Amino acid sequence: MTTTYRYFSKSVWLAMGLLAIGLLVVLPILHLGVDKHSSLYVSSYAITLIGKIMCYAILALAMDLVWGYAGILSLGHGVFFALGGYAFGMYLMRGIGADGVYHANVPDFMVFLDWKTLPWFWHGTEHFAYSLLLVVLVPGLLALMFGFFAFRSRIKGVYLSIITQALTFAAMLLFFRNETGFGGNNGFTDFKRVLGYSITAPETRVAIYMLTGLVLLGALLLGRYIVTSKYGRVLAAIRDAESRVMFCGYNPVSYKLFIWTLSAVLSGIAGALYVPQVGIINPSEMSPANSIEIAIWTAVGGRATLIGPILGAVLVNAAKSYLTVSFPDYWLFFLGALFIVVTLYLPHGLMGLLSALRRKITGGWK
Amino acid sequence: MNTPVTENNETQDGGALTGLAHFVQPGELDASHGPVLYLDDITVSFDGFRALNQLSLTIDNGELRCIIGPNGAGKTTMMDVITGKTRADSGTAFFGQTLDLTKMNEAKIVQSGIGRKFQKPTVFEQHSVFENLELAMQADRSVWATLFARLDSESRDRIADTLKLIRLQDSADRPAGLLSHGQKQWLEIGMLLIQRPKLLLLDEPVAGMTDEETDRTAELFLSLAGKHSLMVVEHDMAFVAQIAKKVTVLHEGSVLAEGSLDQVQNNKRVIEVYLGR
Amino acid sequence: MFKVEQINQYYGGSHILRDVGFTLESGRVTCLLGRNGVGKTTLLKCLMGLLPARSGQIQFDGRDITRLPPHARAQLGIGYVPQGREIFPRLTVAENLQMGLAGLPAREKLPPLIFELFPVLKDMLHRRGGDLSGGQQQQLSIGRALAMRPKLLILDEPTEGIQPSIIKDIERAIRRLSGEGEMAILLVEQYYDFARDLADQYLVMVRGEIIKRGEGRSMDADDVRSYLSI
Amino acid sequence: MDNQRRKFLGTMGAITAGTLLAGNRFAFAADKSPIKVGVLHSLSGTMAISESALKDVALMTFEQINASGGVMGRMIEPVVVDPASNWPLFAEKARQLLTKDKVAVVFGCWTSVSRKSVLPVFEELNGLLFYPVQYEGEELSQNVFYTGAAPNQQAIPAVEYLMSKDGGGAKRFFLLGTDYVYPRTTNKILRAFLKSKGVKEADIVEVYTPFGHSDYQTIVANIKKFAGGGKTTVISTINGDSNVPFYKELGNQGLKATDVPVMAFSVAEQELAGMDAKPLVGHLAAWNYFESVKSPVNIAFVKMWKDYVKKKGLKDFPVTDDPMEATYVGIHMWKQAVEKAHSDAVDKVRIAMAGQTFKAPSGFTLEMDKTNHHLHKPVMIGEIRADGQFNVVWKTPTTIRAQPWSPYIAGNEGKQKL
Amino acid sequence: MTRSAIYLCCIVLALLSLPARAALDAGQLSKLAADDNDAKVAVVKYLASHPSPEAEAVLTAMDNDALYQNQGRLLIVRGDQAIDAATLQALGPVPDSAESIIVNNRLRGAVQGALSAFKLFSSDLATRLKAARDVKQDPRPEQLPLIQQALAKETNAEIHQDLLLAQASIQISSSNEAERLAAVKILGATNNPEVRTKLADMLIQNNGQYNEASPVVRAAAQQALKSIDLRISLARAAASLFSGLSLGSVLLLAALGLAITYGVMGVINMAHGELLMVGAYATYFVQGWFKTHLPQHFDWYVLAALPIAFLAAAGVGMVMERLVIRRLYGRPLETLLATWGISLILIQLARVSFGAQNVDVANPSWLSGGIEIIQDVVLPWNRIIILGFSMAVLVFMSFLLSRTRLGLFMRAVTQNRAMAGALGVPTGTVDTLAFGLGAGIAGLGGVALSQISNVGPDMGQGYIVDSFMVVVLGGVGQIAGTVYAALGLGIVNKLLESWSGAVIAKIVVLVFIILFIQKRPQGLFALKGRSVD
Repeated sequence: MTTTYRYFSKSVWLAMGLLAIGLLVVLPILHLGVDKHSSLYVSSYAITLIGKIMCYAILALAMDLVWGYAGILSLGHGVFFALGGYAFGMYLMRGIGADGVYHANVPDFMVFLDWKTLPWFWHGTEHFAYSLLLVVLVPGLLALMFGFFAFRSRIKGVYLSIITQALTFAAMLLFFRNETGFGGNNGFTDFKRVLGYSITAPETRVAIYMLTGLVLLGALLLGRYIVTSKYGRVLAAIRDAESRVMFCGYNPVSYKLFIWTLSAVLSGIAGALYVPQVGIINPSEMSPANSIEIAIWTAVGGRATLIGPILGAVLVNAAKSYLTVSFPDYWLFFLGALFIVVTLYLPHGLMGLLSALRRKITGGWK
Repeated sequence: MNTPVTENNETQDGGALTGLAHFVQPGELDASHGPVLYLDDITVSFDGFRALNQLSLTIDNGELRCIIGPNGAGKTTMMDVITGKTRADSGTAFFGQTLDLTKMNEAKIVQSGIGRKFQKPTVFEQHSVFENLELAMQADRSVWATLFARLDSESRDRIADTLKLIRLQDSADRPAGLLSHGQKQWLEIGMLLIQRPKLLLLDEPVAGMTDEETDRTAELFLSLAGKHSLMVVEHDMAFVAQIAKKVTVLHEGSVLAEGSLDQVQNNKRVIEVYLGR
Repeated sequence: MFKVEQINQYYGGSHILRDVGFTLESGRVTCLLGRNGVGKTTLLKCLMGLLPARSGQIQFDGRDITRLPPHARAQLGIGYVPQGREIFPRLTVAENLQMGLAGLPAREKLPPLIFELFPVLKDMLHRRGGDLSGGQQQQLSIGRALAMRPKLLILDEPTEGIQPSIIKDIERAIRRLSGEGEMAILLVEQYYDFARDLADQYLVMVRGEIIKRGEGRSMDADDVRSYLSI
Repeated sequence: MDNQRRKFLGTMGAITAGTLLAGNRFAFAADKSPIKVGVLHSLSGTMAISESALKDVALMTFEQINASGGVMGRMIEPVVVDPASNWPLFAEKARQLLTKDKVAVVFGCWTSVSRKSVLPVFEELNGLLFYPVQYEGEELSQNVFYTGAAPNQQAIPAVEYLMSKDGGGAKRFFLLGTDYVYPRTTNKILRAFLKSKGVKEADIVEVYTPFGHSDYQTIVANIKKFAGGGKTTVISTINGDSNVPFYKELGNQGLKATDVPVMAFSVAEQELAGMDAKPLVGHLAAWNYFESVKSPVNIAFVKMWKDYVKKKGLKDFPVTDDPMEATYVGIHMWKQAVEKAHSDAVDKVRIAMAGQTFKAPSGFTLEMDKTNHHLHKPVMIGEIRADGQFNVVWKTPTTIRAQPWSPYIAGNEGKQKL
Repeated sequence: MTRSAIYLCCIVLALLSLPARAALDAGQLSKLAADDNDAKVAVVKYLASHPSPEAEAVLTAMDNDALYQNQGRLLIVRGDQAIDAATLQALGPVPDSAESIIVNNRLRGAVQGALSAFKLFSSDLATRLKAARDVKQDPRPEQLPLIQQALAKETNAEIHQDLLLAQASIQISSSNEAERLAAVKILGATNNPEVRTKLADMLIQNNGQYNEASPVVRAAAQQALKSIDLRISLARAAASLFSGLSLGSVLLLAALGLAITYGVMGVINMAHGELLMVGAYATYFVQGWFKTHLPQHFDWYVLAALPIAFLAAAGVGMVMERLVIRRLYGRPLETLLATWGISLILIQLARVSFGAQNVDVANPSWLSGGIEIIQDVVLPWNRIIILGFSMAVLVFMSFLLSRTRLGLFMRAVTQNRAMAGALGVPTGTVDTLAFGLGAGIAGLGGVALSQISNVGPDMGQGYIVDSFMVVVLGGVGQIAGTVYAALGLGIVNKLLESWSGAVIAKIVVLVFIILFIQKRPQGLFALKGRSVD
């Protein structure tokens, strides 16, 4: 692999622009403005599927920032994603109001538990702005605390990966408990409305979908800004030669902490966008297996490329959607083989493959 | 060293007022009086093995000092102690008269003005030569500052000057990983210089260089002496002879001999260690 | 019986070994002299296969071994006493010696010669290698190499950091081994007197090149010492 | 790809059939295209253990129906998807089945959370889901038919049995479950019910374990301790894999069914086939069907499943159980409803479903309630036999109407209808 | 139990000594065929009061689900032959229309009570002892006359003591104060929790009235309670320590293989759990083979499974090492992802070849049941043996590591790979074998897990996080650390569980590990020295 990628070439910008227009303008129009029986009609299935995959893409991008650029492999990013989802899910739950099956003032699952009033951490969640704040703050603070201790103790590499796994596993067990106050295994479902609009209305769906697309685009641009800034170069330097960076006078702890926290916040936002689109958030999002899968999307696409992880998230999830229908008994074989093949033969992922091909065609790099 | 007693007392507690002439900011180098580096009675052991054994050494402001010694004499460990990578079991280490190195972390030590080149050249291989220098350049090291940092023309000029100095102008945009071994050594030296350190620690700077590169390095070091203090660890005696005014021989973790190259070469104990035994 | 031709080795961009070539004979001690950093250890690593040579050829008993992995070379009978001893610190002395038998069939036992040469090892069989003094480790390292009954013994600075009495032991051992005439010995040294006393032939290395070679007795006359002193 | 081909074949089939039947006097005969139905059960992940047998029993039933002429002469074409025990994926797959594959009906789900996940999708797109597993109730949807038991068709009769003389006259109740909604709700209902029967608060204990819990040493010891205080019974809503370590621990710590019987709501023949039943003899389960029921319908049903498993070389256990029966019944009732409505349109089928009856393997004729989308089912208590089957030791004389909204939960009065 | 029933029993007992007995009353027996459980219980009581070979045969048949009815006639089925229950005459093959008589728990309790009372008169000492134990543990008032009868005849001191306790357990509810006092005085030696409850009940005040009116009896009850409580609490403490150790031994078995592959070789093997699974399925396979080929030696299948499971898992591990892991040495994070892929494939492979459901792995008889340290505090055999087994595996592993040539090579390679190579060790082969050893030990762990937990495609997933925690906590490369970490975590987990419940215990343990590693990144047993990073 050569040096830092050029972010990005003109043709990439063009392709990205076209794709963004296609996804953010054309598809919504085809969904809302075209007759259901027309061959041009884009179904709600496609919209929610693409919307969901875009959330995963944001998550993969967040993973890429820490793994690709800072060399920190997190096997617990699911916890940040889920916390963001839960924070926004609380707002959506409150939005159900008394339309739940018990017509109670508290969410239905609290009725099961005989809770008459909301626990303290639910206060204020009926406000949209406050829940948005939680979406950012909760994953951010958890990441900040965890990162502070971990990076200060100079835990890195595999050790860090394993304790992030323990973190998400512990969080999953905690949220599975019904007494924790987040609906236990069932989590949050049956949302009715967001900001007063019905959540199943096509317009609302498209709005959330477009918002997701914009956030993805924004995250990509933010990521590009960060990795091309001096900060990004310091970060990559930490990844490649941490002690040299220290002897250049930088304190790696705060550098790692910043990108780690930012990545957690991005994951949280992805989670918040994910929940209204898939209609459920439950603790299994925090299972270690889910978090490992995020790393796989990133690896498949190509680390430290920004575009790669997005590509990886899209491809793996699209393949999953396709294979679970066409080869339900065998898709795990595909997925498993993909992990192995990518790590063995494509250490730089699809982006690495692409640039190798381009080099082959144009003869030599650059 | 002939520093006045009163001042020495002041420095013991981190130093607020040194002498009457000027006020010293805590955390800043004050080498206005005497040695820039002061090691006293440093001992470091690993698993019972004493890598440094009551080592005492001072380096004066602007001095170019060569350190020689057989393998395992403790040269690298000494540098580790100075740069905060290894903590001494006992002993004192001061940078200037106010900065207690044993109480500072690596980044702080570097920021206060000590630069180090490793035995094995370590540059950021994925970054271009230019970026390597940019990262090493003295600047605000906080996260926010780097996030919004823009290269001003003065900095560009400094990088350009340094590139010239280390003769890598033509490779500015190449990834450092593609440089030759000698070029990497040069780049690393450049990365030290651009930090404008008071004291440079150079571990085998000419290892793997061609004769021509070695000569040029010697020239460079001689030109740096005076403005900076240099501590050079080297085995290449021809190179040492080219640059050395004062040579320190380390052996089994402590100073065996110190003096001009001639003095050292004729020192009986040195001969014994190197040849006799 | 051991022939090295035109070995080249690079590290990063720099040329570490430049067309190195020499031959070794059974029953003779060859001393390779040179200061730190001239490429002596790199050369030995090439001979052992720990660092594959970039170009050139290595022959052992008429067989080309340039591409063999280290363990295959060891099994052919090349014993290696590396710089810094490289004792397995958490294995006992006995186990360290057993490791010398690694390339031989499982039934082989330690040759008693080891304990004749270094009786101190016999008393320390159950101590951990890492707990030994430097000199003891050096004897252990040589003993370990002898366990494999080598036809070629390579020693990398066996006197480095060792107290004089043990250096005497090592010197005696090397003399005896070469005297038996079944073994070629390549001794890498910086310690001139020691090398001079043992050498049947010598090689001087500077900057990756062998710049001088000759018979051991002519070392003084050839002013080899000047290449080592500071 | 595959779908394309299927579609093509389907169209070809329809054209051929149409040509053959030209001139047929039945007006609807023109439509002989296959009816697509969805099967939404996890084939991988943690729930595959339970759900994969339901997929196979569904496919078997479709084959049976197709062999006997299909639904109104139309063949059933199953679309099987794998939601991989991943709840958001359930919602995605449901949407795909309804919008892309345009299936007429979906048979699927096992866990409550998977049902909750797909429910908004079915309601939004007006799909039809048949849910075959006993569950906690507290739900009613236009778009779902519940062919498993509501709490009053399983849990409450079971406890009544335990309190009866035959059941051992239990005085103390150890409610043990996996920590999720079904056990929580069930135990809540049971607690209220027990209180109404005069059981003291101190004689009820609720204990929950995490998913996949595998170390029941402490809990079994606590059960023993608790049992010292009088005739005790354990009501287990332990789910899935945890049952094996629980029962093994029970057997090895010498807790016998004659002393402290365990009544399970999630252990059926399929689960027992995966463990050694000998130490479990006498422990109980409450269901609406057992394989050991000796009705002619059941004998045929069991034989059909065994033959099917053999014929297809399936890895499933050749035993039947309650959720499998519920799947089988659900599919047949849907077929009857489609035929009654002369249409597979959801709204028409929904109306036709009301009051549908079917002679089920349980030996009873089950009826789909006219208003609440739940089946009227018999309740049976079985005791585990050494061969992994159940002795039916008690059953209701007639079927019981479901009360999805438990009267033992406050605020549920007058909610039993849609 | 009414007084008249006791009289009836006494009369019946008097009849016991009559030499000749008529066959059982067919009329009585036929009630067993009816659906009325009360009537059935009455029949069992009738049988209990008519000890005879026929009665015993019928009761035994009921206990074994071997009693059938055919058109109102009761049959005992042995194999495919039927015997008339009332007369024990052979009737030839079982008719097709025969239906099993369903024995529910209530009946089974009565049947077993009656049977153990019968056995009190067995001439075989062991049978009598066991019967006396059963009676002591579960005394039923209707057994009292038989117990007293047996007491009068019993010569064995141990049995006598058991019977006295059983008698006292029944008589504690007697209306006769003297009987009660005598009973309470003896009962200090019982461990029966129900008796304990009854004793405690005596001391409870109800509306100012003690449940037990006599202050003498109350004092005795107080005394008895004290000694029971002391003993029970000691036993319980021992049992909970044991359960902690047992959980620890399971963790240890799950983690030991990882201690080699991760701890020693530095390979992050996320498919480790699946190697446990391979071992467990191998056990299942061997069990199946024994069932069909060696049914008479079925109990020993677990022993036969040990080498098979070891080899199967080691084989899978070596293939993994050769095909994948070998190419990824020095790239731990990539290894992690690739082995995760392998784990997915292995899971699905198991699912495709054995089905998605759990498979049935039975405990052989010597792994069933347990040692009862006092009544209701049982240390199960399977756990005791697994505890011992984990220690045996540990010994086996340390033997392999410290006494064999391969072990020597492995240790040398991990300490200094280059030097080991230069001494003639084929390091690549040693890597493969070492990985195979780690995998094989995981396979042995799988055999043990199959005896206490479920065997299914997903079983390995439940252990992977725990195993990593154990190895990391113990310190990488430290087998001793792994042992302490596993046992320590087991005990802490169990202590917490009894205090806060299983879910919280697990969370607290995980959080504790996260915090601990921040404090001591090298684990419990850190390697000190220059080469820390």
